[in-house]
Amino acid sequence: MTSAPLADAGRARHALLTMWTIRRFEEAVDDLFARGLMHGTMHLSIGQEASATGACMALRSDDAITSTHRGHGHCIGKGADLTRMMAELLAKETGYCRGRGGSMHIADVATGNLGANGIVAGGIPIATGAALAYQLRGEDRVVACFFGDGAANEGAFHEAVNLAAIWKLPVVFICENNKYGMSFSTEKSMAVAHVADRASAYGIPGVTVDGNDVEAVHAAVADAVSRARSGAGPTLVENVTYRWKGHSKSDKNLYRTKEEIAEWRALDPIVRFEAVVQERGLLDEAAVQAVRDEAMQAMREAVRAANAAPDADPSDLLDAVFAPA
Amino acid sequence: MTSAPLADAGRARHALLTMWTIRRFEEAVDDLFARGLMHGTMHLSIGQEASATGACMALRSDDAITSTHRGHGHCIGKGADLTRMMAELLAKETGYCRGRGGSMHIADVATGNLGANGIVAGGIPIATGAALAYQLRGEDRVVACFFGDGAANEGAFHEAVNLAAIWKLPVVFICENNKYGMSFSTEKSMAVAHVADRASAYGIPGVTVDGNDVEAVHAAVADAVSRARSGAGPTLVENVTYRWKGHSKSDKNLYRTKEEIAEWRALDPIVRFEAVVQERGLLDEAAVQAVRDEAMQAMREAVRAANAAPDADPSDLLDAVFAPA
Amino acid sequence: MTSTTLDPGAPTAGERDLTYSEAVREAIGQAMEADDRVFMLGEDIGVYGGAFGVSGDLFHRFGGERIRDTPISELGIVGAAVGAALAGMRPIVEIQFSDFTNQAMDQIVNQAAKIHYMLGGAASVPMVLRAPLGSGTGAAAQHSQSLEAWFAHVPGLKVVMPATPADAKGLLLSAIDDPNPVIFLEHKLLYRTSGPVPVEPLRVPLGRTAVHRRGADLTVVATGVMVSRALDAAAVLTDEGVDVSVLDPRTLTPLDDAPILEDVSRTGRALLVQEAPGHAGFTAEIAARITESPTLYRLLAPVRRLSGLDAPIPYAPQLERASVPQVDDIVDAALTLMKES
Amino acid sequence: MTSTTLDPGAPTAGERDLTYSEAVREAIGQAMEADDRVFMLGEDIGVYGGAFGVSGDLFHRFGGERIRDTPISELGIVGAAVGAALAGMRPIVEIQFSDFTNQAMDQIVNQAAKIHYMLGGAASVPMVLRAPLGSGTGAAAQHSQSLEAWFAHVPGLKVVMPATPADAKGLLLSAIDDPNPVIFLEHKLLYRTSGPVPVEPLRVPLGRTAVHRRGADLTVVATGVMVSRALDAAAVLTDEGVDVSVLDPRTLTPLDDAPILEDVSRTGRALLVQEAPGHAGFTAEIAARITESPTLYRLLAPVRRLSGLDAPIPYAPQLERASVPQVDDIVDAALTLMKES
Ligand SMILES: Cc1ncc(C[n+]2csc(CCOP(=O)(O)OP(=O)(O)O)c2C)c(N)n1
Ligand SMILES: Cc1ncc(C[n+]2csc(CCOP(=O)(O)OP(=O)(O)O)c2C)c(N)n1
Ligand SMILES: [Mg+2]
Ligand SMILES: [Mg+2]
Repeated sequence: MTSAPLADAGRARHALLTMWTIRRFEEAVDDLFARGLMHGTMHLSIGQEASATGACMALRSDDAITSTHRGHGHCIGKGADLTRMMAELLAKETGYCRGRGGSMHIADVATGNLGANGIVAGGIPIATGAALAYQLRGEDRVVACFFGDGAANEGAFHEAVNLAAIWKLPVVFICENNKYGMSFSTEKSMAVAHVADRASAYGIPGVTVDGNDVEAVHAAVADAVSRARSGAGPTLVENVTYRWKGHSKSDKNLYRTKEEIAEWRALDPIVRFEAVVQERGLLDEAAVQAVRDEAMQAMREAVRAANAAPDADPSDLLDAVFAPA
Repeated sequence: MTSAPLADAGRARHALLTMWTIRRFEEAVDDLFARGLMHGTMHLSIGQEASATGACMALRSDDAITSTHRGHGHCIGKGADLTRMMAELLAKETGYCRGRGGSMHIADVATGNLGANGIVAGGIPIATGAALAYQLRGEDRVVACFFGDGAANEGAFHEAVNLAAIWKLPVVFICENNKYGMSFSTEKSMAVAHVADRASAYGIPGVTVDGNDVEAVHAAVADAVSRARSGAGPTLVENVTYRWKGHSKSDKNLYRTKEEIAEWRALDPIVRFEAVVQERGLLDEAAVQAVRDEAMQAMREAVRAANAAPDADPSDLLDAVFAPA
Repeated sequence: MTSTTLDPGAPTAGERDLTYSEAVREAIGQAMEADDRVFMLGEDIGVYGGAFGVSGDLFHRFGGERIRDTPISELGIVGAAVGAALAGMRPIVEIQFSDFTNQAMDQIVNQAAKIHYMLGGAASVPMVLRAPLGSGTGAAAQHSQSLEAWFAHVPGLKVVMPATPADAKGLLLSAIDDPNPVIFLEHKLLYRTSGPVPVEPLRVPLGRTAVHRRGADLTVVATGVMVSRALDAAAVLTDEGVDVSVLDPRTLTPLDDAPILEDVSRTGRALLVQEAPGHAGFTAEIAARITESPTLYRLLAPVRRLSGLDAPIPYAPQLERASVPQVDDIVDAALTLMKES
Repeated sequence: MTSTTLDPGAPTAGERDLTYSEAVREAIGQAMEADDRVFMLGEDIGVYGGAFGVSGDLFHRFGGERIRDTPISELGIVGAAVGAALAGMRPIVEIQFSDFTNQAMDQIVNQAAKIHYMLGGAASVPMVLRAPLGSGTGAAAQHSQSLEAWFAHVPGLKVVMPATPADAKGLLLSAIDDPNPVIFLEHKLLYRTSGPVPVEPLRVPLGRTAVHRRGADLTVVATGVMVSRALDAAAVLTDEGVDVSVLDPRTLTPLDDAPILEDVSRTGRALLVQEAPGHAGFTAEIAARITESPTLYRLLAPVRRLSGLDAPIPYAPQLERASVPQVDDIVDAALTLMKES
C-alpha cells in the first residue's frame, strides 16, 4: 500500500484534495490575518503543497512525522482535523493545543504528528528519538522528519542525522528546500548545490527531487520509507520547492525578485497535478472541480466551526505546566 | 618558507626536537601526576606528536591556532614556553593562566595560540571567528584549528565549518583522528570511513593523511595553509594517529585491546622520523642523540623552574573576572 | 554614583525623539563609524533589515562585510564572534529571538564568559550579543522567554536591559566599548516606543540604576517593558493616593543596588516587578539584597515580587496577557502591599 | 507533608551502605528491570562505565541497546531522549559534566520543558537528564559549574539535587516515574561518599525538604555537597555553643518551602549555603520567600547567603577551594550571623 504510486484514481484524488485543502487552509489563514482576526505570526506553505502531500501519502497511519514552523501542510497531510487546527490558530479552547501553542506548535499525537516546532531544526533530534523508540520496541514504524534548507545549517541537523545513520534508525529526513531560510538564499548559506549533498557525510543516501511534483516526492519518500522500515536506516530526501508568500507576516520580500516569484508561481504544483490526472484520464474536469469544491467547503466549515468555539480559557494556566503523575 | 619541506637539516632537526619535546613533556606530566604532584586531569598526546609538529611547522609565527583538551603538543608546536606551561600545570602564579586555567585552558596569545579548550569542538567556531577577523582586516594570516574525531560529531563542527566554507575564510581544520572519542570508536560514531569524507558536505577539500608521518602532515597542512592564505578558503585535513595512553587519567582502557595499542606503538612517529633523517643523511646518530638530550634537558629545566615558582595566589580571584575598561 | 533621571520628559537641546529600535540602530551606526573593529553578524540583518527591523538600513550604509548575514547557525555565529573578538575585533551579534541563545549557550557561557578568567587575564572577549526578549507578540513559548536571570548568574558576563530609547542608545554604546562580553536584551514590545535620544554618541555607563520617579510610599523596581508599565501604574496609583518610586537597575550585572536599598529604606515597601517567571528569577536577587542589608530593619511590609507565571508563554492573546504582569496587576499589587503594613 | 530525617544514622533492616554512585546505579538497574521503557543513553556509559563510573556494569547487565553509548553530540542525544519519551519510552540521559548541558539547552528548555504545555497537555516528556555538577576535582571552569538555578527558572522542568546516597536512589526512582522532564544533578564530590540505602526500590517523593538536624539558634539551608559541609560545620558550631538546624530542599522545583519557613521562624536566623555563584543564584529564591512570608517578622538578623564567588572555577587547588564555601566558611558565617542580632 505504502509505496503504491498515485496512479489510481482514488489516490490521485486524495493527493489533489490534500493539496487543495492545504492551499485553501493557508489562504484562509492569510485572509483572517490580513483582516486582523488572527494573531501572532504565520508561516504559509502555499506553493509547497506537493511536498507535504506526497511525503505524507508515503506513510502508514501509525507512522509519525515531526514538522516545522511552516507546518500546516504537514499537519493536514498527516490527517489532522481542520476545525481543531483552525480553532488553535483562532486561540480557541477547542484548538489542538487549547490556544497554548498556536501555529508553530500544532501537534496531533493521535494521527502521528509529533509536532510543529518554532525552533529551526528543533524537530530533527526529536524525530530521531521517536525512531529510536520504534527500533527499541521492535516496531516497524517510521518517522518522517520535515525541515527546511535553512535548518540544514544548524548543529541539531548534523548531530541528529549522524545518530540516525550510525544506529540505522527508521527515519526519513525530508528537507523542503524552498531556496531561502528567511531571506538568506541557499547559494549563500551553503557551498554545495544541494542539501542532499550532505548525506554523504553521514554515509546515507541523499536524493534531490522536484518538490513541486507530488508523484516524484511520493516515489522518493516511499522508497526511503521502505528502506527505513526494512532496517536499512535513514535517507535524506530533498524536495526542491518554493514558497510564494513571504517568510512570515513581516516579510517585505526585499531579498528576491518579482520575476523569481512569478517563475515559481508558474510551476504551481496543484495546477500541474490537475493537468497530469486529466491527461492520464484518472479524473475528469468535473471530478477535479468537485475536489476543489470539497476543499473549499471543508475550509469554510472549519472556519465557521472554529469561530463558533469558546475562546481559550486563561483560568488554569499553571495547571497545565506539569503532566499529572 | 611556510611550505618548505622538512628536507633540510635545520627543519628536520626542528621537527625532531619538537616531537621529542612534546613526548618528554607528556611523560613528565604523566610522572608528576602518578607521583601525586599534579592535580586535576590530564589528556596526553603521546603517539600523536607528528600531527602537532607537522601542522605547526606549516604555519607562520603570526598565524594562529586553536587547540583542545589534548593540547600540550599544539602549544609546544606553536612555540610556547615550557616553563610557563609546566608552571600552569603545577598551579603556579607564573603559569600561562596564573593557575586559573590548567591543562585544558593553556593559551599563549603572543605565539598565536588562542587556547586549548575543555569543550569538545569548542574551539572550532572560535578559530572560524579569528579567521573572519583576519579576512575583515585584509591580513594574510591563517588559523589552524585542531580538534579530534569525536569533535566532528558535535553541532559546533558543522556550523563552524559551514561558515568558513561559505565565506572562504583562511582557516585549516585539522582533525586528529586517533580512532576514539574517549571510549567510542570512529567505526561506531560515524557511518563514513574518514572524517575527511565530511568535507564534501561543505564544498571544501578534504584530505586524509598518515598522521604519524610528520612530513606527510606538514605537506598536507602546508598546502591547505597556502590555499587558505590565497583566499581560496578552508580545507579539512584529517591526521590519522593514535594516543598511546588512556583518554585521561581515569581511563581503564576497557574499550581497546592491548594488541591494538602495541601495533600503534610500533608506528611511533618519532622513531620513524629519526630513521628517515638518518637514512637521508640529514642528521647522524650523534645529532639525533643531541636532539634527544636537548629535549630532555629542556624538560628537566622547565620542571625545576616551574617547581621553584610561587603558588598561584587566591587573594584576587574576583578581580580577574572582568577585563578592566 | 547614581544617574538620576527624575524627569525623562520632552527632548532637550541635542535630542530628538527616536524609537527604541532607531536608537539601537543609531548606536550601532555611530560605533561602526568611529571604530573599524566594530561589525555586526546575525541572521537576516542584511537586506532584510533584521527580524525586528533593527538593523534597517545599516546594510546599505556599511555593506555586507560589516553587516554580515549568516546562515541559521546560532552556535557558530556566536562562536565566530568570540573568535573575532579574541583576534581584536568588536563584534555585535544579533540573535533573532533571545530564546535562541539556547542554541549558542556553550559559546556564551563556557567560552565568552570565562576566557578572560581562564587565561589569567591574558586575553579578553569584547563582544556584544543583542537579542530581543519577552512576550506580547503572540509568538508563543519558544519565542517569548525572558532569560535575563540566567545570564546574570554567569560570572564574566555583563547583562543589560534597556527600558527607554535613550538608555538603549547610551547603554549599547557602553556595551560596545566594554572589553567584556555583554548580553544586551531588548524588549520586543519596546521597539516601537519612542522618546528623546541625544544626537551625540553619549554613553550611559553600565551599572547605574535609573530613578524614574520618587514617591513617598512604596518603591517599585522594574526592568524591561515592566518599567513603562510601572510608570503607568504609578500614575493610576497617584489617583488612588499612593505615591510610588519607580527604579530600573538597567544592568543586572553589574547591579547598582545602593539606590534601590536607599529608596526602599525610605519608603519601607518594595514591589519587584519582572516579566520572567518568578521562581529563581532575577528579582529574587534584589529581594535577597534587601534582606541582607540594614534595609531589612526599615521594612514596613514584606518584600513583594510580581512576576510572570511559572509557566511557558502561551499563544492565545488572552492567555499571554494573563501570563505576565500588566499595569492593573502592578496597581493591585501595590495597593495590597500598602494594606499589609 | 515534610519527610523528616532527623537521624540518618546507621543502616536499619533492609538497608546497607552504598556509595552515592552505587545508589544511582542501583536505582537505574531496578527501574530498568521493572520497566522495559526505561533505557539510558550517554557518552561512554557502555563498556567504559561512564565518565564518573556511575553506569558501571549496567552495560554488561542490560546490553548496548538499553545502555547506549553515543557520539559526542549532547544536543542530539538529549533531543533523541525527548523524541523517545514522546514516543512512549522513559529515557535517562547522562551528560558527562553538567557544563555540557549548555550544548543541549535548546532541547532541554525550548523542547522538553515546554512540550506538554505548548501542546495543551496532549503529550508529555517523561525523561530524566542526569549530570554531575560542581567543583573540587581540579577540572577548571568548563567542567565545574553549578547551574541548578537556571533549570529551576524554567517552568516545566523539575530539578533534583540529592545530597546523600539514600536520596540519590529514592529521588532518582521518583524522577524516572515522573511524567515530566526531570533534571537530576549529582555532585561529583559525593559519588564516593557512602551511607545507608534501602535495598528495595523505595521512592523518595519529589518536593519534600529533608531536615537533617534541628537546632535552636540558626537555620542552615544547603544543597548538594554543601549539605555535608553544613553538617560538619554544625558539629563544630555545637562546640562553640551554637545549635543549628540543617535543611536540604532536595528538589528546587517543586520547592517545599514550608519546613524552611517554619524552621527560620523558630530560630530567627537563616544562613543559605550554595556552591554556585551568589548573584542570581538559587538561594536568592529562598531568601525572597522568607522575605515575602510572615517569617520576615520573626527574623532576629538579616538573612545571609554564603555562596561561591561570582567567578568561574579556577584550576589550582588552593584557588578552587577559595572559590566555594568550605566547612570553615560556614562556621564563620554562622558565628558572624549570631553576632549580628
Ligand atoms: C534556532 C532558530 N533560529 C532562528 C529562527 C528564526 N527563524 C524562523 S524560520 C527561519 C527560516 C527557516 O528557514 P528554513 O529552515 O529554510 O525553513 P522555511 O522557513 O524556508 O520553510 C528563521 C531564521 C528560529 N525560529 N529558530
Ligand atoms: C561538549 C563536550 N562533551 C563531552 C566532553 C567530555 N570529553 C572530553 S574529551 C572527550 C573525547 C574527545 O574525543 P576527540 O574529539 O576524538 O579527542 P581526543 O580525546 O581523542 O583527542 C570527551 C567525550 C567535553 N569535554 N565536552
Ligand atoms: Mg527554506
Ligand atoms: Mg579522538
